[in-house]
Amino acid sequence: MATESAAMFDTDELVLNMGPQHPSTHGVLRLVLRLDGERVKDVDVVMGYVHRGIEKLSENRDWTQIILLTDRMDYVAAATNNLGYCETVEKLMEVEVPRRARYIRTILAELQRIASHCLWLGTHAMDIGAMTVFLYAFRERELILDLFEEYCGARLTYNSMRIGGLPLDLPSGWDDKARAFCDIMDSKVAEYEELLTNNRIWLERTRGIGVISGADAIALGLCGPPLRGSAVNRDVRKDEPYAAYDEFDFDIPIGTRGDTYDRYLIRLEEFRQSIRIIRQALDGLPEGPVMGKVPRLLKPKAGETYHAIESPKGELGYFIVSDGRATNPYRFRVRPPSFCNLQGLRPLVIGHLVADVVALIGTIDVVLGEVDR
Amino acid sequence: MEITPAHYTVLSAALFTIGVIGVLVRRNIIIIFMAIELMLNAVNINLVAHAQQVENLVGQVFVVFVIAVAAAEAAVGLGIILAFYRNKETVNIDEMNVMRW
Amino acid sequence: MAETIVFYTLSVLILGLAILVVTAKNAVHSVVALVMTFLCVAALYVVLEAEFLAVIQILVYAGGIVVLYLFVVMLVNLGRSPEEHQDPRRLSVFGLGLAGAMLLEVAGIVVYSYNRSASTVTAPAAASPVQGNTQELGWLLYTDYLIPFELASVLLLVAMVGAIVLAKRDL
Amino acid sequence: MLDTVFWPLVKIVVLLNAVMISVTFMTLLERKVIAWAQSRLGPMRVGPYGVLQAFADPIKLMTKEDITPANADKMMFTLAPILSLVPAFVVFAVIPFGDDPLYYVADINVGLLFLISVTSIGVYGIILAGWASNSKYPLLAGLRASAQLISYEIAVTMTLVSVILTAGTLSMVEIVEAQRETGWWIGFIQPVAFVLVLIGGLAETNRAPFDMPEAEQELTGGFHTEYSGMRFGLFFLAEYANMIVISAVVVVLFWGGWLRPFPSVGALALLDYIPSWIWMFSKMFLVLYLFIWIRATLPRYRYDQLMRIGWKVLIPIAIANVVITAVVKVLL
Repeated sequence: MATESAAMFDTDELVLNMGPQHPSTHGVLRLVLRLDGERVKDVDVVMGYVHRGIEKLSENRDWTQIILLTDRMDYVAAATNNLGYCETVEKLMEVEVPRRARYIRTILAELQRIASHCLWLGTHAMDIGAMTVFLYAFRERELILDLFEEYCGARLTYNSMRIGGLPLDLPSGWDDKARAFCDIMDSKVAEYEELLTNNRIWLERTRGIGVISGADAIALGLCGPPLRGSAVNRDVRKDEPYAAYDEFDFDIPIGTRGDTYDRYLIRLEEFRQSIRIIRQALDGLPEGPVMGKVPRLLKPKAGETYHAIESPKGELGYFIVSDGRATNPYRFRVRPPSFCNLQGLRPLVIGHLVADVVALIGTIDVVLGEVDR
Repeated sequence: MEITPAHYTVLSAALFTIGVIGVLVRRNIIIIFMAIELMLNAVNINLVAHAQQVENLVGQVFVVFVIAVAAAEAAVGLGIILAFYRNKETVNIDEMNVMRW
Repeated sequence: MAETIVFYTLSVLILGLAILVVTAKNAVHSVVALVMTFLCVAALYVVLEAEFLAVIQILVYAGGIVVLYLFVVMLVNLGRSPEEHQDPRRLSVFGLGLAGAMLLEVAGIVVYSYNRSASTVTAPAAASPVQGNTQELGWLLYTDYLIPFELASVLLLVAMVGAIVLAKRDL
Repeated sequence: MLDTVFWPLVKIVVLLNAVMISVTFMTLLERKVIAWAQSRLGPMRVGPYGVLQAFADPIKLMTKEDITPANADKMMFTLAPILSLVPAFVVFAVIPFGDDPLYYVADINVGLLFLISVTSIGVYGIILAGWASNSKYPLLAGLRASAQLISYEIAVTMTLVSVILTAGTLSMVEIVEAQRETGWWIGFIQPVAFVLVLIGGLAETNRAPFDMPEAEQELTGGFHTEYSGMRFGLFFLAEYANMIVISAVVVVLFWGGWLRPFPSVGALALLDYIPSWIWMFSKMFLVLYLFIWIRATLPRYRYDQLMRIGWKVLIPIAIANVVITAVVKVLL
């Protein structure tokens, strides 16, 4: 009784439920925080609120139908999801994708990266209280969505790729619009930097917050900008090139301290590198078909394969098993970067203040649709 | 009817008595502290009223000191209450019957 | 006339709220009643031409000390009311009686002395070279009462240090 | 009777209504200015350029259901918005909006102290709202708010001491008169104090970048999370009224109140034909615009950083400023 009442009367610990309807958990993440004053002593990350069973559903769809399910995982970066899935199946079936299709895929994936980072920057800055950046970033994201709409008709769930290539060629004049967008984006990135990079409050809120060492980051299985922020040089685009990345010049930004500010700088630099890639791809866009030779009825031979791409959030991997008889996968499994990065939240958050929790959820850039699938 | 210092003295006495009742009857130490503040205020009313009557501001000077002492008392007293509460999980004056724990 | 109305209104408010302070079940209600009491006392000071004290009363008492009380009441989040545990040796009725007796005594003295006092005591204020309530008060504080004033500041410093030492968990 | 009761009452009624209306338009101004800063239009639907939005919002708030949570402390829950609103409105009594007694309700000899002390009562509304809601986010916000307001009150009051030393009076009207006599706005004599009061004012009115007690992204709206309808509206009314008070204080203390720029330069005497209250209001507008601008630009400080700035930066500077002012005053 004595110990029980001691626990009951412990004035120092406050259990705070953050989410699933909290405005800063980027969807429906729930954190059960144990607070000492405002300092986080422990946190339970509860997820699964938007679990739709995409992996299981996929085992009952035929190979092409799955593409539109992948749209719904990371719903703010649908094109990279499509790309990862299509390339995995192509690898399984050993299909050759035409060079023009690979170029266009790269352009779409990089545009998607900019769009996703715009959303991240806006919400991250909003979480820390800079609301103007949010609207600026969404203004530019709108331009990308317009480009996608012109290409495939959809603004969010694109369903923009097919196994063996692309469903559509670029509309005429699209490449000029994309070039114009690159020019706009260049100046806008400078604008974001002006608002945040040297802002004292921004520095105080992000520098030294959520520091994680390279070794810890690897141990936790982090990927993407959170991993590179901790000075680990790992980017699937360089290490295991896919699409047409081996034909372009670009740099992978690496952080030094592994804090929130470094991860912010890395993503801002990725804006620039993405623009660089898009420009090169647009200039060198080869002529030719956009669809490879693919049978009408897809039925890969029995076997399994894993293929990863660098999505805006990190390493997005697909593991697919085909039994060679059915027109659907035998096993379909996704390695979502948001899910893996979310595992790093607990060590990042402990010891920080409540206000930092929202900043740290922002810095690892999770999309709950992808975490829960 | 004119208001004389006697009126203020009676008001002050009544307020002081309420404070005394609070101290003697309540068992929540925080409320006892508040009752003490009431008593201090009762005294202040008296001082100010008579300072006005004798047209000498010394009474008001005293009130300034009383307020300063009250602030000091509140700070230390509440600090003690908090420290006590951390150890015994109670603010009941009847349970504060040892000088150490 | 106006002063009479104001005095009686304020007196009723002060006493009513003071009773609320000592009788309220919930400590937070007590604190709020206490704030109101102090504000009414401040209004009484204005009636007594002590504007500076009225403002100090609000600033220090209502705006400072009572916030501290509220803070502590909120921190000391009680699972059970302290009134549940009663010391059998405690004589509350006796205390009540004692307080009543004291009120009677004070009232008796006041009435007695009021009936007697014809001596209009006017110890003329030490001639201060300044005019106005605030200025005169300041003058007194910094001339005749300079040492008590400085001592009060030392007292406050000591209290500050003491409060920090007490409240800090691991020093 | 007419002079002591009737006219002051009329003035009070007019002033309260003016404050209410200016607060509603203040919300519109804020939305518009922030919208322009963010390259959008802001409210455009109600009336031409959305000007009637100022009335649509209060009407919406008044007609909404007023919910009291089941486990809230009903009395305190109702009292809290009132407690935060009343002080915000009371202090308007001592603010002089023009050179004529017509433009202010009262000129009391401890005006500035009165203003500081009454605004310090406003903290009860916030703490009690947080406590009475019986919910964790509002409670955290209430604790934050009380700590924040008390700390910054000390800093601001300390700073005002140096202003009082410079002006030599506590009366708001006489502070302006003192600036007319010297011909210098105190803002030029006390630039440090000006900046400190501006920062402290932002913190005391819970404005960005110090809007910890109501940070939407951290505490889901803070102390007024559980409030709805007009009781929520009262909190907003109080917040914006407080902003207007702070702007008026800054103008009176540092920008010469109703005086024209460079009151001692005879060549600008032409400007005296502009009524004094226009000067006052246009200066207040500038300060309010500055507040909104800051909100549109800056991220939010963290709670511990805020406290650190208050205690380790503002208060020491304020004290140093008081000492320097006193020394200079004695030497001159």
